[in-house]
Amino acid sequence: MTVDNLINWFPFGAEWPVLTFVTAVVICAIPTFIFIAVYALVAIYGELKISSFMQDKVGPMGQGVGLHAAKWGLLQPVADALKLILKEDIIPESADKKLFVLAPFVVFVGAFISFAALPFGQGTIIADMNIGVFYILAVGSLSVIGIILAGWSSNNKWSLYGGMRSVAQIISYEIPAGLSIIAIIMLTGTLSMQGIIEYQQGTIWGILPNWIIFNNPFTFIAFFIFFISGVAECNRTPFDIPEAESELVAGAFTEYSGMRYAFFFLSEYAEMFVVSAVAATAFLGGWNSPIHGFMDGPSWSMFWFMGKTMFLIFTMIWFRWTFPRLRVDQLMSVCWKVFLPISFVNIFGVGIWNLLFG
Amino acid sequence: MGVVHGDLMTLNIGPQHPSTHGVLRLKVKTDGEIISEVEPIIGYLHRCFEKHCENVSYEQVIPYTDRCDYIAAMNNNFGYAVTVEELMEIKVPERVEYIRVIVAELNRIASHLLALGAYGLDVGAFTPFLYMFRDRERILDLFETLCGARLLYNYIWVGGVSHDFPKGFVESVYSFLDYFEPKIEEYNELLTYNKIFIERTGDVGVMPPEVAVSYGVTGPNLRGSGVKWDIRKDEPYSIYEKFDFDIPVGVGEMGTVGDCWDRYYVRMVEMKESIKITRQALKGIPTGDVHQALPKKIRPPQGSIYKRTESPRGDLAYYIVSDGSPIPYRLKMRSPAFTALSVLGEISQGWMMSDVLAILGSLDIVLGEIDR
Amino acid sequence: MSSDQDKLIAESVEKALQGDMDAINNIEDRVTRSKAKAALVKAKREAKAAVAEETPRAEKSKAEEAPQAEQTFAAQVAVALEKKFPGSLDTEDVNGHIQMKGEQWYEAAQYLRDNPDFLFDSLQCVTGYDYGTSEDLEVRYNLHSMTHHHAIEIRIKIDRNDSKIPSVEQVWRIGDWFERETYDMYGIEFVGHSNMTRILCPEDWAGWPLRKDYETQEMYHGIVVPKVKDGWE
Amino acid sequence: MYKYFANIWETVTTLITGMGVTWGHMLKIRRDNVTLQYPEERWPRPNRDIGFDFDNYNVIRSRLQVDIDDCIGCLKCERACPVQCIKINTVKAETKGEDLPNIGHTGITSNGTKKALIVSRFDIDLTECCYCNLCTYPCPEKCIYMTGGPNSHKHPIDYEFSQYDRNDLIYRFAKDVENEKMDKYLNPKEKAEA
Repeated sequence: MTVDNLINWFPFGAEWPVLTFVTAVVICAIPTFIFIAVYALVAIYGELKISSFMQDKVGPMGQGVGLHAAKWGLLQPVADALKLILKEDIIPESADKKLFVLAPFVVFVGAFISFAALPFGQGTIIADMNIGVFYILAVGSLSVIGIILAGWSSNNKWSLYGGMRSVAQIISYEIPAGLSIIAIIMLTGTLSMQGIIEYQQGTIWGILPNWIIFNNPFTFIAFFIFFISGVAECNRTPFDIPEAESELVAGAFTEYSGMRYAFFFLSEYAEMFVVSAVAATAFLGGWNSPIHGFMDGPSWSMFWFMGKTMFLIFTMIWFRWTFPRLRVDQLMSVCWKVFLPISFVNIFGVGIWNLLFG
Repeated sequence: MGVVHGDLMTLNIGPQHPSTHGVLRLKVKTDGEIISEVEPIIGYLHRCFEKHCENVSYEQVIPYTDRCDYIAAMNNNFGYAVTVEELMEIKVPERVEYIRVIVAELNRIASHLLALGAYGLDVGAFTPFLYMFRDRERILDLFETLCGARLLYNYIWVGGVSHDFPKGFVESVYSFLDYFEPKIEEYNELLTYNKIFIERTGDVGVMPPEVAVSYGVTGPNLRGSGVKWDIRKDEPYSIYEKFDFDIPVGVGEMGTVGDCWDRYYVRMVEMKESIKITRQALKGIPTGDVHQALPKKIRPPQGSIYKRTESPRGDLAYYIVSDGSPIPYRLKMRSPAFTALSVLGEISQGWMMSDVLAILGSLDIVLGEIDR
Repeated sequence: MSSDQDKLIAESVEKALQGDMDAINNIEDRVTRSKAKAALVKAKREAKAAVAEETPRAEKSKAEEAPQAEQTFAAQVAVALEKKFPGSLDTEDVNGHIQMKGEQWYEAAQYLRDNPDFLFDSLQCVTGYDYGTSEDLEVRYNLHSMTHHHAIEIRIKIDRNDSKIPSVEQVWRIGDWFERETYDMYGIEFVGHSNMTRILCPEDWAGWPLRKDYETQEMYHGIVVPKVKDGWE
Repeated sequence: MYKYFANIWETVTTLITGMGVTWGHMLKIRRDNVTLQYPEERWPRPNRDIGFDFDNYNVIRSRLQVDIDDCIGCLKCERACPVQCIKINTVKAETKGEDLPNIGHTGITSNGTKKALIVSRFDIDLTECCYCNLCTYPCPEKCIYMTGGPNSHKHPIDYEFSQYDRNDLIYRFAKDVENEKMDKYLNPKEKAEA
């Protein structure tokens, strides 16, 4: 299902082009939003449970009456979300009100519109653009604006610190992420998400799936660079310096509460999904089955895509509950002194490899 | 090209802040991320400990000492009891001495576990904190069977202890030690040798030995700077001279001597030494009546005494002046965390925002003891 | 019950007097046990009266011996101080501690820290002390040497109404906070201190809490300071 | 250059070691779990590896409880309290060890001591109590104690006694006698004259 198909399907497409376009977009946007919301609940529940298990506890186990009625605390994220929605919306007296209100939505929009180009399954994509990867990388950095708006408009020193750190961090990590993707594009020769996945069908020597991560040693390294840069772009531990709860209280989001905070929360999880989805698409074969010919085809494609994405999200959660946090300057030196040179070597290496064995 | 000097921003870390370990306020002047001046402002937790002591009798002071350093209340009780006993020239039974050493060393482990765990939290690692709390909880369980309380014990009394060990306590302690010893390896794997942790703490907040001594810093912080000074060894009180144990000192394994990592690691090794002491004490514990030497009425003769003991945070000293009445005329507590915090302004200049909190965490302060 | 109890008490006291304390300790009921112990004390008191005279003497002689070993060191320091700073000692009598005058304290502190014989590089504790409601104040310094592992206590008396003493903040850096604390509690002003402000109490607190003539404020920032709890007297 | 790669190698290996630790704990959660589901499960639970049986307790700290029938009004606990949270008022009884049913006074304690005083007020302010246990040691009749643990045969454990109002935390143990009755007993002659 793509937007293009929808537009063609409408009978009055020719007379009302604008109306048709808007209708088609809204029809796609609403399920996407619902998907993000439901996924966020699942991911929050997963984070609660996984973190608890890693820490020798069992996490939410609501057994009483009311909102915690579900077994194993299944409704805990719902209760959390309800609590956030019902909370009083506080805007600080000295905040820049317009920007303060705007910021969470800017952050969320950045994550939200990335979903338009994610290939959920064989043929299931909202808009199969010919510049898909490029588009996602571009709109993904929109959230920077939102975070610095939040940091600035809160009129709070901690928020300002968080905002500034976040900008420096996200902009820096865009570069190794982008360079790693370039290495992929050199192989696939297309920017389209579906095109990249289709390149990865088949097997290598009949054993390994023909995923780009296994294509050559350089792409193998590129995957890790891309994924770790992605973690940094999501502001997750060990790169959570914009939030850094033990240093900056809650960083850029210190002054936010209730619904607005929920939006930041939502967009953090949405961004995690986007990063994991792009990593799964570009390196792990997207919706391709790991074993060629086994559970293959359009009906299974969504399962494989979600499975791979969720595995990467799990890894992010795993990181978070294992590692300490880096310091600001160390974060930068990891990016500029380690990831960037290796990314350049990767591009060079992929090119040579392609020439010799491609 | 000249250096651009902008205005400095004043930032208040605290009194409500996630990692100030209590109610501490740090008035910080920052130039961007760089800290140019730190001034700790204390007193938010001041409860007039010394004034209280001038109004209650000697045995009633003990619950108040619990509440000074609430993380290591046994050691506080111990120090106070030893001081008053020396003033009154009481000789306590052998068994009491052993019991005191066992509980004090267990509490030292508990206190270090909290310090290390909270330090992990300060640099952003959440899980080690909970692992260490899990094990600390077992020590608190032991103390609960021993004296009913989990945190503020009022266990070590002048001239004895409040209760003898309950049935099966020695075996419980043995089984705890057997359980706990391998866990230290786990902490090391998870946190100590984690490269990110080393990056955050190695070479950060270096405290040279001269500075440490001049600021009166004691305990693991001083030993982290490479000075081998431990009252249990150098000025033994109770029966510490009977036990065989080492004093770990910082050697700068991950950077310079006296950095945060050294201070952290000294505590880690000290837990092993405490286990060693506890095992020896459990082996040699004699039988006897723990209430035998309890004085009927605590009325020390006229005079004054200054006695130091080694609490998990350093030299814990009581200065007691007695006028012969059952109420102390003057009681001053020299708290190790007080001196440790005073050095913060000196060693955190020029470091970054995040480092200041890492340094603060490595000093292992307890605000209850600083403000008293 | 009480007849049983009396019998038990009488039996165990008799046994205890012969040296078997367990007889009393084994009584399970705590009340009976405490009664038995009280009876034992009564019985023992007479027996002890004769013996008691001898023991304190032995203790006293012991107590005298112990300080003497320390006295030699304190006296050494006192002699050295008197030689270097004539007239700096308040009393010649050295009894485990040195009583000094305030005037030359800063120089003396530097001397104590730097002299290779003493090397008191660590200021352990600064204690304020009040002799009574209308008597002198005193500051007591506990010094310690990390090199020689020896310690000394120095006391300096000051007039209550003009409580000034040289600051040793520059000699031992910890003096900074210790002196602020003493100032906070006793109102003793340390001349030469860079930041002589209250440290534990709020800036605008009235009075010096640890002086013996301190009286609690009636009100603090509009909050009544409660003396006695409501309905508790 | 060697140092650069050695550094990266060290980082990767130590991080993976750390991840291995948390992974192991995650898989063994059923065995390793140390938490309890608090309102449903409570702490000393015999079939869990943590905690202890009541029998193993030496002493317990929880809410203070007074068996007022045994109290002889000796004020030892009030004097022992370091925070002055106990308040006792007594009245001299006319005859030692006599029961006074009209004000609910028992003359003889369960240990057989004859009471010379009537306890007209026995208040403990548990907002101030520091649970130091100092008041329970001097009691000659063992009538002030902490609930639960070794004392559970006298009173079951009670450590959750939160209230909405501070005043509800002042526990009044003395017999709840109407003032008139007490007055009548205290000065019957004056009453009669009036």
